[in-house]
Amino acid sequence: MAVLAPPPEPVVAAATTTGGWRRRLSGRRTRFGLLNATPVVVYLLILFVYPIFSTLLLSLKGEDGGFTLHWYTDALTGTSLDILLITLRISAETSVISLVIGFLLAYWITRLRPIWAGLVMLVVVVPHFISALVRTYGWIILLGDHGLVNETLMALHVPGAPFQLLYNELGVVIGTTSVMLPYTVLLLYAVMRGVDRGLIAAAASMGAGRLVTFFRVYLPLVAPGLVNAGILSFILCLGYYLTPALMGGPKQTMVASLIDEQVMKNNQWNGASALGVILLLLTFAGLLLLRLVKSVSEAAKNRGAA
Amino acid sequence: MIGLRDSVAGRVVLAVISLLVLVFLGMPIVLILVTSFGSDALGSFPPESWTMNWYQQLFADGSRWPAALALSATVAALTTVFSVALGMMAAIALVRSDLPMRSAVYGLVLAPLVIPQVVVALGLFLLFEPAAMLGSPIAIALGHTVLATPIAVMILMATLKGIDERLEDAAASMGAGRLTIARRITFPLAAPGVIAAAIFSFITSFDEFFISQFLSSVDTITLPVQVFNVLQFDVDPTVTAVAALLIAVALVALGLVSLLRRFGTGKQGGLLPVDVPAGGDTK
Amino acid sequence: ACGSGTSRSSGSGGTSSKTLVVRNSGGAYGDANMKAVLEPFMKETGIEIKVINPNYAQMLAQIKQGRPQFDLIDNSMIDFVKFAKEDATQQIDYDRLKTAKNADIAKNLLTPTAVGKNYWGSVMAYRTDAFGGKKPSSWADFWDTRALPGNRSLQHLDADIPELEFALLADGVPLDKLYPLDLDRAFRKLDEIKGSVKKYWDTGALPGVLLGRREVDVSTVWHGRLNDLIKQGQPLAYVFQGARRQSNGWAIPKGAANLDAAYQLIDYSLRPEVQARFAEIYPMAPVVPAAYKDMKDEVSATLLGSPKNLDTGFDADVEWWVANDDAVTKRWQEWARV
Amino acid sequence: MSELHVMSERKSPLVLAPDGIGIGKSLSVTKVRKTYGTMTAVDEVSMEIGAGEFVTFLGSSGSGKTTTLMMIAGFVEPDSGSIVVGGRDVTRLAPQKRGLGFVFQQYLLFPHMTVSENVAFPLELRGLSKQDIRNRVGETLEMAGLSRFARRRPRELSGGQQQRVALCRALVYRPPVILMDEPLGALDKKLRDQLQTEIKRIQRELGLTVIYVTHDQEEALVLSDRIAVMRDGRIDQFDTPQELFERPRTPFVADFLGAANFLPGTVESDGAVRLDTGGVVRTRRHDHAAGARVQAAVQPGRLAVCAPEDGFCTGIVETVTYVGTLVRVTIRPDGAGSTIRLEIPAGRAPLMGDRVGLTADPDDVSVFDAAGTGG
Amino acid sequence: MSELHVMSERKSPLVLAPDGIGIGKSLSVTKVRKTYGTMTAVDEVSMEIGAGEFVTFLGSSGSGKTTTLMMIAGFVEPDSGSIVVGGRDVTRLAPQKRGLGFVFQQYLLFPHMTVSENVAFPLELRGLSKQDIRNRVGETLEMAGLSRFARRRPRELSGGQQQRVALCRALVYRPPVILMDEPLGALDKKLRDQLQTEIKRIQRELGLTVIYVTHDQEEALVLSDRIAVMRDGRIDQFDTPQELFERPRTPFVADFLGAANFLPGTVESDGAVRLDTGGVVRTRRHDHAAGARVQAAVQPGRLAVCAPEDGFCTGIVETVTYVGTLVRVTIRPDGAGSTIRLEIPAGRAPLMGDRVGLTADPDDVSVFDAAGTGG
Ligand SMILES: Nc1ncnc2c1ncn2[C@@H]1O[C@H](COP(=O)(O)OP(=O)(O)OP(=O)(O)O)[C@@H](O)[C@H]1O
Ligand SMILES: Nc1ncnc2c1ncn2[C@@H]1O[C@H](COP(=O)(O)OP(=O)(O)OP(=O)(O)O)[C@@H](O)[C@H]1O
Ligand SMILES: NCCCCNCCCN
Ligand SMILES: [Mg+2]
Ligand SMILES: [Mg+2]
Repeated sequence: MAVLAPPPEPVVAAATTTGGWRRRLSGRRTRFGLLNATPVVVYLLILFVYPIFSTLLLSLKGEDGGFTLHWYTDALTGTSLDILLITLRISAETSVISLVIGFLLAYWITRLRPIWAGLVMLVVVVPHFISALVRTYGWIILLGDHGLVNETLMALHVPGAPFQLLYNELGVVIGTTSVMLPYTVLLLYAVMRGVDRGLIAAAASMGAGRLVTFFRVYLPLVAPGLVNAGILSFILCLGYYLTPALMGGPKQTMVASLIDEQVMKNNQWNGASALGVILLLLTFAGLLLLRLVKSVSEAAKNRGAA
Repeated sequence: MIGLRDSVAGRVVLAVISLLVLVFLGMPIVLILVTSFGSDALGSFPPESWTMNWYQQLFADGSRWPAALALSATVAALTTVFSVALGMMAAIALVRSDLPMRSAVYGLVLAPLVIPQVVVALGLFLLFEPAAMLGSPIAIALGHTVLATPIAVMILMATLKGIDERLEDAAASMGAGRLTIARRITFPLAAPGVIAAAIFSFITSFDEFFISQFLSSVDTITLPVQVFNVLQFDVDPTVTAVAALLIAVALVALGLVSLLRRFGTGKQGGLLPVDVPAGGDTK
Repeated sequence: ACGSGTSRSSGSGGTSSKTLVVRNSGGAYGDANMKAVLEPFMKETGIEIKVINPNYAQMLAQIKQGRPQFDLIDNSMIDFVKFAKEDATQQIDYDRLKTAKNADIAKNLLTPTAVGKNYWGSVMAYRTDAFGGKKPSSWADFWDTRALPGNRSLQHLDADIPELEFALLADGVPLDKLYPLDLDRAFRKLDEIKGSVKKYWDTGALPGVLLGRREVDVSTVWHGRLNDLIKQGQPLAYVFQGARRQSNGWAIPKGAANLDAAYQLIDYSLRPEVQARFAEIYPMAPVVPAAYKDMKDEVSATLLGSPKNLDTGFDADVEWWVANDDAVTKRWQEWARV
Repeated sequence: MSELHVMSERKSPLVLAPDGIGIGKSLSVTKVRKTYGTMTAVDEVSMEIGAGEFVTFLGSSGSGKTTTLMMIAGFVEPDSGSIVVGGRDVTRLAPQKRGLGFVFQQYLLFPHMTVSENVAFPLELRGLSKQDIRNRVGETLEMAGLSRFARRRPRELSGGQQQRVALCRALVYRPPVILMDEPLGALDKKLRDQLQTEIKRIQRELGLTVIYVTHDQEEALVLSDRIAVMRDGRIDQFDTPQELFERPRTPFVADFLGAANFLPGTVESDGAVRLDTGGVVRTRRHDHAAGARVQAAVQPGRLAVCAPEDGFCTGIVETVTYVGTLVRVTIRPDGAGSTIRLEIPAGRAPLMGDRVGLTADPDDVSVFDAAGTGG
Repeated sequence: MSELHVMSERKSPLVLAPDGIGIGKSLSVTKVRKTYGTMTAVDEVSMEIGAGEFVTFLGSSGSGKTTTLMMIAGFVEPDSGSIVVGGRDVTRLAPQKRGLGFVFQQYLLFPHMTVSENVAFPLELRGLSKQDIRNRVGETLEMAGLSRFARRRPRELSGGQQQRVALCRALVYRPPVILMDEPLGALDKKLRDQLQTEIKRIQRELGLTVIYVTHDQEEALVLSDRIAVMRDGRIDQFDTPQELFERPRTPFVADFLGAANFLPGTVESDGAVRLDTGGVVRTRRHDHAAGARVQAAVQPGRLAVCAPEDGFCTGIVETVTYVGTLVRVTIRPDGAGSTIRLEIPAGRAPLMGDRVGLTADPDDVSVFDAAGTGG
C-alpha cells in the first residue's frame, strides 16, 4: 500500500534502537514491503544463491582442496587483470555512449506521435530477437573494410576511408552499444514520460534558456532513470561476451569470455568463480560509491543552503 | 496541458541524429534479411542470385528449427510471466515501501546479472538434475527468470518512480483493494514500463545460451543453442532464414501486444510501450 | 519431452534400456551423422537412438553427478584425453569391437578410453582473386606478407588449440620434427604476422564469411567449411600443404546406461562402407583405409585423410597439447594482447 | 438516486437505505500525533464526531488540517493515538478497508481515465450494473456542471473543472464518511455556493458524516455543524459556528474567524475594560479579575462608527476601501495603538480624514489575557 | 531590495532602477483565439494593458482565464491573434524570451530543489552573486512566512505553503510583467490579506504590470486597477472595479460580481421599471424605450429592508443565514417570481416569517434586456 506521505528521509528513518526496529516492522508500509519483497527474495535464495554457493566457494579452494586465495591473486594479476580492466573500460564506454544516444532517442520518442514512437521502438527492439551470432554477420556486411559504410565513405572520397570499424575496441563498443541501447531507451522513455512538462514551462517562465532548463530541471528530474539505465547497461555489459568476442580483436577479450574459456575448455571452475566474486564485489562497490556520492553531494547542497 | 515546445532547430537536429542511429541499428537486420534470399548467403553481398532454398531447409523434414523455435518461445513466454510478476512485486517493495534492508535486497536482485552465467547455469543444473527436471521447459524458464528478473526490476523501478503514488492512494480511498489498484491504476500508468520489462524478459530468455544448454535434454534444444551448434563449426545460411522468420514473429507479436492494448483499453495507443505522455501536451 | 537423467539411470544396467543416447556437436555434422551412420544403424539393429548436444563442461558435470544423459560421446580426440584425466570415461573393451581390430586404424586413434573415427583438419584457404594471380602454397607463403600482401586470419584460442605448428612450419621446421613444439620460436614467428592478422576467428563458420566478404584474403580454416561457398562460385581455394589433422572419435562415459548398444554403434561406425558413406556427405575423412577403396576419386581427393593427402599434413600430438594446454593458453593470451 | 447508499466494505453493492435513516458513522480521534523529523505536524489532536455530523477544520496554512485528514483516512500513519470509525478501531487498518471517501487537495484524478471513467471508478469497485453506473455518473456530472466534459481527460480540463471532477468522484458513491480537503477552493463564488448547497443536501438527506477542510471562514460558517479551529497542529476550539464567532476561546480563534481588533486595557471593578487609549468599553461576561491586564477583541464587522463623543474610542479615518457590498475602513486611534479595522455597509462609510468614534454591542466584545497576542 | 529590477532578457543581471520609475511594460492582446478540437477555449480576446497596471481576470471556472494567461506567457500558441509586450510582438516568441514572470495555478515547483533553491533559481539565471541571492531569497521567504521551510522539499510542505513558494519564486526576481494564476487560492483569509498587501506594495513600488487571475470577487475588487470579466472564452466587460460593480454592462457581470437579483418588468414612460410583481422601482439612467420588457438588477448588498408599504416590492422572509459579519436573507416576493437575496448587517436582520418591503438606491439598480438571463 502506498502512502501519501513521501518516505521519511533516511536519516530520520534510521531506527537504531531495537524498539525503533520493532516499531518499523510493525508499520504498514514495512509489512507491505516485506510482503512484496518476499517472493523475489525466496526465489533468488532457492534458484540462485543456494545453487551457486558451492561453486563460488570453489574460488577459495586450492587444487588440493585446501583454502587458498591464489585464484584471486591469479585473477588480479597479469592477463586476467588486463582482461578485467578492459572489461571495465568497455563497459564504462558502452554505458556512457548508450546513455547519451539512448537519452536522445528516448527523448525524441516522447515527442513523437504514438504511432511513430511505436515504430521507432520496434526498430530498436526487434534486432534483439535475433541471435547475436547471426546479427554479427549483418555488422560485418555493414562495417567491414568492404562493408556498406566504408564503401559509401570511399565513394564520397572521405579522407582516411576505409576505417577499421571491426575487430578493435571501436567494433566492440559499436556492438555492445547496439545491444544495450534498447535497455537504456526503454528505461529512459519510461522515466521521461513521468516528467511533468509543466516544470519545463515553469523554468522557461523565469527566463531559463533551453540549456539551463535542460541541465537544471530536466536532467535532474530524469536523473534517477539515467542512474538506473547506466547501472543496468554497465552491469549487463560486464557479463556480456558474445558480441565482444565476435566484433572485437584479441585485445578486447572480456571477463565473461575468459570465464567461458576456462570453464568450457578446461572445466576450471575455481578461477571462474573467483572472477565472478570479483565482479560481484566490484558491482557492489560501485553501487555503494554511487550512494556515497549522492549523499555527499546532498550534504554539500544542504550545507550550501544553510 | 502546459508544455514547452522544442525549438525547430533542436527538433531537426534531434530527428536527424535519431534517424541515423535507427538506420544504424536496423541496418544489420535488413542486410541479413536480404542475405537470406541470396544463393550464397554469408558469402557475398549483395547476393549474386536469389533463392528460397534456406527457407525450404528451415521446414524440411528432420529440421530441428521448428521445434527449437517453439521451445524457445514457450520458455520465453513463461519467463516473461514469472519475471514480470516477481519483478513488479520487487519493484513495488523497493520503491513504494519502507523495506528493511532495502540495499541488501536490491543487491541480491542485481547479483544474477553479475555472476558469470556459466556459474549460474551450473548451479541450476545441480539443482534441477536430481529433481529429474532436465529438459523441462518450466525448469529452463525458472532458470531464465533468475536472469530476467533483475532487468525487469530495474525497468519497473524507474517506471514506478515516475508515477505519482498518491494516485494509488486516491484509489484506495474509494475502497479499491491492492489487486484492483495494481490492475486499474498502477499497471495502466506503468504500461510502458511493464511492456518494456516484458519485452526484455522475453528477449533475455530467448537469447540465453548457458542455462538452456545446461538444462537441456535429449529433445529440448532452444534456438540459441541450435544456432550455436550450427554455426560453431559450419557455414549454414539457414540461420539467416531463421533470423528473417524471427523478425516476422517479433513484429507480429509486438503488433499483437499493441492491438490488445488498444482493444483492452479502448484507447488509441501506439505500437509498443508508447503512450500519450502523461506530463504534458503531445506537440 | 522431459527425458531426464534420473529416469534413465534408474534403469541402468546393460540392455534394460532400449534407447541409445549419443552425444555429438549437432549442426551439419550432427545431421550428416544421423543420415550416414545413426539412421542406418537403427534400421539394421532396431535400437533407437537419440542425439543430444551437451558441451564439454556440461558433460563432465553430468558424469560427475553419476547420471549422464548419454551413453556414447562423439567428440574430438583431444577432449577425450582431458576426459581421461578427469576419469570420466570408461576403458574401451577392444574385444567387443570386431571391426576395429584389424582395420588398420592409426595407432594414435586407438587409445585406452577413446576410438578415433573421422579425420578433420585445419588448412590454409585463400581468395583466388586476391594476389593478382599468385597463389600461396605453403605456410611460408602465408607468412610472406610482402609477396602476398593482404589481411590474414588465424584461429582464436576459443575455437581450438592455437596454430603454433603453422608458425613453426613457416619458420622452416620439417613436418616430422614439430613436437615437442618450440614455444619461443613459434611465438617469435607469430610476432611477424601479427600485424596482418585482422581477426582471430572463433567459430568454424567465420573464416568463410571473412574470406567471402573480402575482409581477409587468406586464412586458416577447418577443412570443408568452404565447400558450399566454392560450389556456389566463390573464388576460394584450400591449400593442403601443412594441414594439421585431428580426429573425432568415440568414448563411453562412466555411468553410461546402455553399454551394449554403445559398443555396437562404435563397431558399426568403423565399417568401411559406413565410413565412406559419411565422408561422401560430410568433409571428414575415414580413419579406416579400406573405406577409400570403393570411394570415387573426386571425393577422396578432397579428403584430408585420404592416402593421397596423408603426407601433405601432420597429426596433431594431442597428448602434447593436453599436457601443455595451460601454459600455451596463458602465453597465447598474453601474446595476443600486446 | 439520493436514496442509494454505500456499505463501508469494498465490492459490496450499493444498498438502498430507507429515507431519513442516516448512513453516516461516528468518528473518534484520540490523541493522534504526527511528526516529520523534528517538525510536529499534528500534536495530540482529539475529537469526537457524531454520525451524520458536518465538521469543518479551519486553520491557517500548515496548521495540520490535511495531515489530520490523512491520518483519519489511513494515508499517514500516526506516531501515536488512535482513530475509531463507527465503533471500530481503524488506526492500523489499510485505507481501502476504512470505507471512507476522500476529496484530495491536489485532486489526484486518474490521468489515464476520462472524466466519466474517473467518476465511475468507485461505482465499478462496488459492482454496480453498467446501466446504474451510467445513470449515477451522468447525474453527478450534471450536478457539477460537467456533463459536456464527460469524455475528456483530466489534463484537458481547467483547474476548477478538475476540482469538480474530484468532488464528483467522492460524492458519487455516497461513502458514509467523506473527508474533503478544500474541495471548492478553485471555484468562483457562484459555483461554490451552488456546490455547497448540493454537498449539504446530499449530506443531510443521507445523514453522511463529513469532515471538511477549508480556509474560507464564510464557507465554514455556512456549512458546518461544528468547526475545529486548528493552529500549529492543535485544535484551539471545537464548537458550533455561533459559539465560535461569538465566544472565541482564544485570541487566535477570534482573530482567525474575523481578523479581530485587539484593544489592550485593564479590567475595571464593574468588569468593563478601560482601554489604554482612554475610553471604557463594556464587554461580554468574563472572569478576569479587576485590575487585570487584558485585551478586548472585536470583529471589524461588529464595530460601528458614531460621533466622537459617543465612542469608547476615537480616531481619524485612515483608509476607506471599496470591496463591493461592504466598505473596509481603517482608523488610527488617538493616542498609541495599532490601527483598527472596520467593515461597514457601503452606505454608512465615513470619509477619509474624518474624526469618528467607535461603538460596539457589549456582547460582541470578548476579553482575553494580555499575553495572548492573537496569533 | 525593492529597488532592484529585472531586465526582460534572461541572463541579464538585475539592474538598479531609480525609485519611482516603473519597470512594468505595456501589453496588448489582439483577437487571440484558441480552440481545442471543437471547443473554443478563448474566443478573439483583445485587451490593452498599460505599463504598471494591475489587471485581474475574473470569470467562472473554465471561462478561459488560464488559457489566455498561457498564451500571453507563450506556453499555448494562439490559433490566431497577436500579443505585444512592451511594444514588441511576441506572438511567436519562445516563453523564456518574453521576460515575464508566472505563478502557475498548479504551482509547478521543482521537486528536486529545496524551497530556497526553487526561489533562488530565477536569481541564479540572472547571475546574481551568492550573497545577493541568499539575501533576496531570505527576505522573500520571510515575507511569505516560509523562513522555517527554506530547506524542505516541496513535497514536504502543505498545500498553502507550496502555493506561497510559487508566489515567492515569481516575485523574487521582479519581472516587469507578472502573470499570476490564482496565486493565493489555497490560503486563509489572514494570510491572503497579508500577501495581497505585499503583492500590491511590490507592484506599486516597482511599477510592475500584473495580470492576476482569481475566482474571488473581493480579491479582484481590492487589488485591481481594472478587471476583465470573462465568460465562455470572451471578455464581457473590462473596467475599473467601481464601474463594473456599479454599471455592469451585462447581466452576467452583474450576477457574477454580486449574485444579483433580477426582477422582470416593463419600462415606464419616466424610465422607471414597473415590476411584474406590482411595484415600481426607480433605476439608474438607461436607454431602454418605454414599454420595453427588461429586468432590473440589484446586488443583494444594495437592497434594504423597509416597511412593506415603503418598498417597491413586498414579500415574506424565508431564510436568515448567519455568515459572520453579515446575515443572508432570502425573501419570497408576493405574487410570482423567484426568491430575492439580501445581505445586510447582522444588527438589522428581520426575523423569519416577517413580511417586509424592499428598497434600493436608484443608482444601484441596473436595467438589462429581458432576454439576458444573467448567466
Ligand atoms: N488541453 C486542453 N484540451 C482541451 N480543452 C482544454 C484544454 N485546456 C483547457 N481546455 C478547456 O478550455 C476551457 C478554458 O480553460 P481554462 O483553463 O482557460 O479555464 P479557466 O478560466 O482557467 O478555469 P478555472 O478557473 O477552472 O481554472 C475549459 O473549458 C477547458 O476545459
Ligand atoms: N511530508 C512532510 N514532511 C515534512 N513536513 C510535512 C510533510 N507534510 C506536511 N508537513 C508539514 O506539516 C505541517 C502540516 O501540514 P498540513 O499539510 O497538514 O497543513 P494544512 O493545514 O493542510 O495546510 P494548508 O492549508 O496549507 O494545506 C506543515 O507545516 C507542513 O510543512
Ligand atoms: N574443442 C574442439 C573443437 C574441434 C572443432 N572441430 C571441428 C570439426 C568440424 N566439424
Ligand atoms: Mg492542506
Ligand atoms: Mg485556470
